[in-house]
Amino acid sequence: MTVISPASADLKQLYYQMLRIRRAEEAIARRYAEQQMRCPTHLCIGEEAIAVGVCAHLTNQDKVFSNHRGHGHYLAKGGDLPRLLAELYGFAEGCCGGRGGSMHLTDLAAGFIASTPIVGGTVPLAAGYAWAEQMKKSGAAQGCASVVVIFFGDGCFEEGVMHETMNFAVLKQLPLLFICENNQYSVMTPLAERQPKRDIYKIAAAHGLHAISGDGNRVDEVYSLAQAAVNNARNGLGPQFLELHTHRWPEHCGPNEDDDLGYRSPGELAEWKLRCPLLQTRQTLLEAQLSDDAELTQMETRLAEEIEQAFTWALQGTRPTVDSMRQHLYA
Amino acid sequence: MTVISPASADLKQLYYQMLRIRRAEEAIARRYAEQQMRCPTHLCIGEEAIAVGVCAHLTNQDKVFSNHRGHGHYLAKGGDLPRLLAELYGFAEGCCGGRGGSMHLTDLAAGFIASTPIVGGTVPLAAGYAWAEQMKKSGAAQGCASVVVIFFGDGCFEEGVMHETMNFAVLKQLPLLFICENNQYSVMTPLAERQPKRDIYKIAAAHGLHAISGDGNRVDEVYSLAQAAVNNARNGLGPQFLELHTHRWPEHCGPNEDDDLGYRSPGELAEWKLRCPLLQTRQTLLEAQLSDDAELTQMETRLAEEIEQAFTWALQGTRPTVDSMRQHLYA
Amino acid sequence: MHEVEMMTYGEAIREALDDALAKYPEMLLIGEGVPDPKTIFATTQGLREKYGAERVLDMPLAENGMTGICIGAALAGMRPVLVHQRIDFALLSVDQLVNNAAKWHYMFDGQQKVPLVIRVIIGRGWGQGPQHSQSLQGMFAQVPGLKVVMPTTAGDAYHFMSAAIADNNPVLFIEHRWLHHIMGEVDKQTPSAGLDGAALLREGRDVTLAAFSHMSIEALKTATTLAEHGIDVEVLDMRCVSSLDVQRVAASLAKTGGNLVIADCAPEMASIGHQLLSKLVLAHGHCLQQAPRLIAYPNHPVPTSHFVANHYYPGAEQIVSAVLDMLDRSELTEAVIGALQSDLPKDQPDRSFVGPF
Amino acid sequence: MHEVEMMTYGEAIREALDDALAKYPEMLLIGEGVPDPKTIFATTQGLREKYGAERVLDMPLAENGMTGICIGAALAGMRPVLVHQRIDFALLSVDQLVNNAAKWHYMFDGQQKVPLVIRVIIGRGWGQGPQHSQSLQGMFAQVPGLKVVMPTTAGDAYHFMSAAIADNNPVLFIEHRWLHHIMGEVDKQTPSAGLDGAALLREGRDVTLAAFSHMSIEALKTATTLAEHGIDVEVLDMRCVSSLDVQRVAASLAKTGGNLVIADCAPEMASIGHQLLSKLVLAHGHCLQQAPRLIAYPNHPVPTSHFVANHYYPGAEQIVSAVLDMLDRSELTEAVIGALQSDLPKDQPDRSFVGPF
Ligand SMILES: Cc1ncc(C[n+]2csc(CCOP(=O)(O)OP(=O)(O)O)c2C)c(N)n1
Ligand SMILES: Cc1ncc(C[n+]2csc(CCOP(=O)(O)OP(=O)(O)O)c2C)c(N)n1
Ligand SMILES: [Mg+2]
Ligand SMILES: [Mg+2]
Repeated sequence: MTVISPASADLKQLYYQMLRIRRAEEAIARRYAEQQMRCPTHLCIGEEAIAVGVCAHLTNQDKVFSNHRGHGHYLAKGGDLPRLLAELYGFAEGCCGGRGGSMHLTDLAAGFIASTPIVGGTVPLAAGYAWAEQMKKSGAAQGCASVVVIFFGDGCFEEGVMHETMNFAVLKQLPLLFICENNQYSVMTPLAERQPKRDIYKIAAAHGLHAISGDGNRVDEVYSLAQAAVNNARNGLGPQFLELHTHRWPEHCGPNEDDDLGYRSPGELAEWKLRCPLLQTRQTLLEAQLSDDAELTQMETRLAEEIEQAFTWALQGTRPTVDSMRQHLYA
Repeated sequence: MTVISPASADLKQLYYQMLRIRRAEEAIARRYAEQQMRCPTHLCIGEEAIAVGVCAHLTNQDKVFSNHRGHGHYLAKGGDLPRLLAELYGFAEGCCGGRGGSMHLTDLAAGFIASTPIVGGTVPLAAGYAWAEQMKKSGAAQGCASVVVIFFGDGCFEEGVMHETMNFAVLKQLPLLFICENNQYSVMTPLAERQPKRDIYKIAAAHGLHAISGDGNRVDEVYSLAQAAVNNARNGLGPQFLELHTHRWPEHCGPNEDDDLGYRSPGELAEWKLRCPLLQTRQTLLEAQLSDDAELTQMETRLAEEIEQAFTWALQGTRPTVDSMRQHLYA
Repeated sequence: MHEVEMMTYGEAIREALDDALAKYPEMLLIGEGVPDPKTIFATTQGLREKYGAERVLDMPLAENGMTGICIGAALAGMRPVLVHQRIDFALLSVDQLVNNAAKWHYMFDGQQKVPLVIRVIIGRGWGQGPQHSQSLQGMFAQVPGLKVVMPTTAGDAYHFMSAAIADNNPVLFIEHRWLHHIMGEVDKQTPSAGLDGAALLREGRDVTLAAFSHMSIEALKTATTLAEHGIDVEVLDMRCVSSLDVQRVAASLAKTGGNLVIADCAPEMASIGHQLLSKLVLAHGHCLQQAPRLIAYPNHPVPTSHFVANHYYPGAEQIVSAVLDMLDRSELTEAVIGALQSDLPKDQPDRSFVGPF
Repeated sequence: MHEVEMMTYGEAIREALDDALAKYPEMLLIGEGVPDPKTIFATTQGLREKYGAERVLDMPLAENGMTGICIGAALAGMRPVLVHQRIDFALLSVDQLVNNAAKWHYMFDGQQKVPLVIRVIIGRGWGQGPQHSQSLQGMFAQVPGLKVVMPTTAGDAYHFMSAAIADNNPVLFIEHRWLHHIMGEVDKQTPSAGLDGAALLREGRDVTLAAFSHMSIEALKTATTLAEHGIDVEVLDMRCVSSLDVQRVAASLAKTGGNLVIADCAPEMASIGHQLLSKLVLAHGHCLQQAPRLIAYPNHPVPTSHFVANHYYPGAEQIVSAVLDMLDRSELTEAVIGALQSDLPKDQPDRSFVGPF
């Protein structure tokens, strides 16, 4: 397929967003060792292009649902960084009041509805949300004003609820984007132990979704695939499915590398690192003279400051009280 | 596709098997009004060709799993008729000791493992059974000696467990046949309210199954599609999927007609009745002079006697005792 | 002046749905068979015609996914009412009910809410068998964040359904199929009791009978017959199973001298009656005069055969025996049970209820 | 002569799996992560290498389907052991567990059987949060046909796992993550106790402490410290939750004068402790000296934040308070609790247990 490249300014912006996620997660990984972020944390380092390339097309009216590996989706959708960090520390100022930790994020103002860690759990919720949006808008002349995006992994695709949700989404022609982040692993289990050799997106296509696959490590490709998909969904053409190939660098859960465990093929991680989404984009930016070392350094400085400030703010958080723990069982 | 017709003798046998199911179910429907078969009963009148055309290729070593609409599958697989009837009456001599009624059938000697009424409930069980058979046989030179068949409806295909089971079946290349009886209704709800316009079997194909669709009301077509599928499964070519189009004549549950309820399109049932699997086969038999009126009448007589005797035997059944009710909670 | 209407339990549910659809434009009514010609035992009759196919609709056979979809719609501001013709089918959706619906408001710190009603029917009778007639109130009543009610009277059916739809939390609304045809008074104007508290179905001095759902009907039958023998039973309908009204039972016991019989329509090991009794003992140690009784089903699945299924279900007779035994009046048992005898097969709630259903 | 080995609870499980794989050629060990480098907290370590990838294997993320597939394999003569790293994931498979596995033998009149073990782990600690640290023993223990055990000691872990695999029925084997590292004696030669009965962990005269799973460890801690103050607590481990050993508790109460404290690791409304207490009262009306106590978690999900999660979980301190209050010795509470104090963060069972996990 022809890849319509993002405009130059856009590409720089995409790079910046990816870099922001990368640096934020690196900082989280660094500080995780202090044993103060006491919750399971799944980093998306190496996979930033997907969240960024997709969310670039979303407005505040559009909604995102996510999974256990949600930091990137949250940040790309405009979720508040300091409140994410406060959440990791378990403070009352966290985006979830400290109740959720890394695996339960929300920022309603940004349109990031929720991430939760039961694999597949948010998939039908996203469809239900899209259905409600569609009903609210029904009668509108030009398809749907807002679209909903659900991010999930290749492992999640094995859950029956995927199939149930795709069927309903196509039946109702929902303004919904399914974004499958295929990083070939579910925890440490490779795809070949879980799924036969065939394409995930083709199952979605057989369900009647507009489905396509692409390189999830090229933000320009993700950007243009997502652009078409978001436009389709917005214009009432029904649910869209992107299968994007990528690779997670750190361990499944936690701040460390784990290539020594030997569950990845030898050289696999190293090869994927060469295909780093940031590296590739930086090369393009420099080669096409869309940016230069000075500007890139400036970006780093700006981000380092933002992240440092975010941590400072987060670490000043207050402990939720024991009394508060009892609140909000019922609305 | 080219339809390899069954040999003449086979066709007559197929007709006889279909007729047997038809007459047995008609007799059940007649007697149901007496209010002595006190259990929900789903008849398969109009759909007999599928059970018969598929089971014609199965040996006693092959296994069948079925659903709420299981009489035809049970009889076609060689299940005991008198014990089916005793089961409907709730007698201890029933194939399930009276514990299951119409919706829970079993005849282990015949290789009919089980039918149960939670839609989708038996689908993964069939795969698990096939997996076990495959493991037992592993090391055998020529694929699998025995195959497992799961019968289910178009409604069942909507359940997530279908997707989970297909994935595993392809992953392990199980000797398993998925037979989808697409009668376009789930209870009284037409397909269009439940699924988008796309082919069921193509979703199975996208999963990596050998999948094909056909006319479920032509027993010769079912026979030849099933022959290929059973051979494939037996020869280790992995799971097979047949989507067979058909139509149920009586009400969803119960002995009566219900065309007056108006949930079928006008004329829909009448049209399907013209495509009666028995009628079509009888025509072929007569036109090709494979049989004649005398022989057909003889079949009727023989079946009427068999069914009458089966009812007589069943009605002499004994009531399960209250004490017996407590048995067999644990093995 | 209040207008009190007589209607069946099933009609009361239909009325409540109708009124709520009129009141809440964001309400949806969805489920397998909701708009089909049989309209969930006539409880959704006419509603599609009145409110349109967008709001009153059928659904694919996908209980877990559709529950999640309804949760998502609820998060976006809708009020879905999801119907399962058998409570057994809700077992396919425990993931979404327990992991998401029940926890969502809490785990997102009160920022989001899930106004969702799940209507489920206990399908006793006519050979429904092991997989189509389970009683699962005990299982669902122990999930923090999920409200579980099982109203017994037509009046409560109306008001509880109305309150459940108005509620901003997930509510599991459990109907017993044998209640559907029973007539009762519905006073729409009386403000809904909310989703709390036991109901006093009959006052009495001698024994406290705390009963659940259809067993409350059996308890009332018992009480009426026992009254003819001078025995005065108080019947409490424990309609809110996830917030048992222990206080009310204790108050009753203070009057009846600590004689307690609990009657639940569930296997003993699955009975929420255990929780009731335990809470009572924990909170009111010395409220019991003598060993209480729990009347419940045997601890195995319901066999299909009506010959034995009829013996599976305890009813008024077992309640009578327990009450009389407790009062040391067992000499009356035969006479009272004789008076309760009916020639109706035990797999039908009334004559109009014939197979198949 | 018996050889008694010391090993951790987790090692005992690994041993039992290893021995069973050797004994039953039809046994399968399957689950997400079973053969991965972390091998389910090392409980499946080396087993794939020893018994091959056909019998020791990973699986797709499809809890309900895979449970059904294991049931089907069991029907065909295999003995699958299916592992979920968190009990929460088993909620996706309630349909297959309850509608099929638990009922199959019964509903097919004893003609077929389902020898299936489901191993599940309660995942307390390190911010596992609302969806990854539920305690669901009460929910599963009320399903007729499903055996549910939650052994506490290494010895029971070994023998119960062995017995569960040998059993021809579905068995839910519940592990608490905080038991895995605890050492205990395993005497393989002593014939397995089967899957029945409470275990006497400590004899005593003053109070009966009936505890579940990890709470039995807390109970033992309490008992040891209280003993120093002359208070003699009997600790019963109620390890078989679907067949509570009420008799054993009653016998203990006869000795301790009817002083009962129950300690469960579950929210109060989900506690199987209610069933224990209720059964006791139903069967042995007057066995209680005074109002018993139930120590359980609060009725809401576990928040992730360790600042509050630490206060969510009751432990030895709450048990001490209850025991002393019951014995009218509250003046000792401060001293005893002081002695129990540890500086270990409450979201870690021991120092070696650090995040993430
Ligand atoms: C229902 C359920 N089963 C299992 C798990 C344990 N688990 C957490 S993340 C994960 C892997 C999911 O893989 P994938 O969807 O590919 O996402 P990835 O982690 O690769 O981004 C698993 C198995 C879970 N959280 N929920
Ligand atoms: C899980 C579940 N949901 C709903 C039902 C109620 N039900 C029984 S049969 C049936 C229709 C199934 O349709 P299909 O699979 O097409 O089979 P058919 O009846 O058409 O042969 C339904 C919805 C059920 N038994 N189980
Ligand atoms: Mg993955
Ligand atoms: Mg159908």
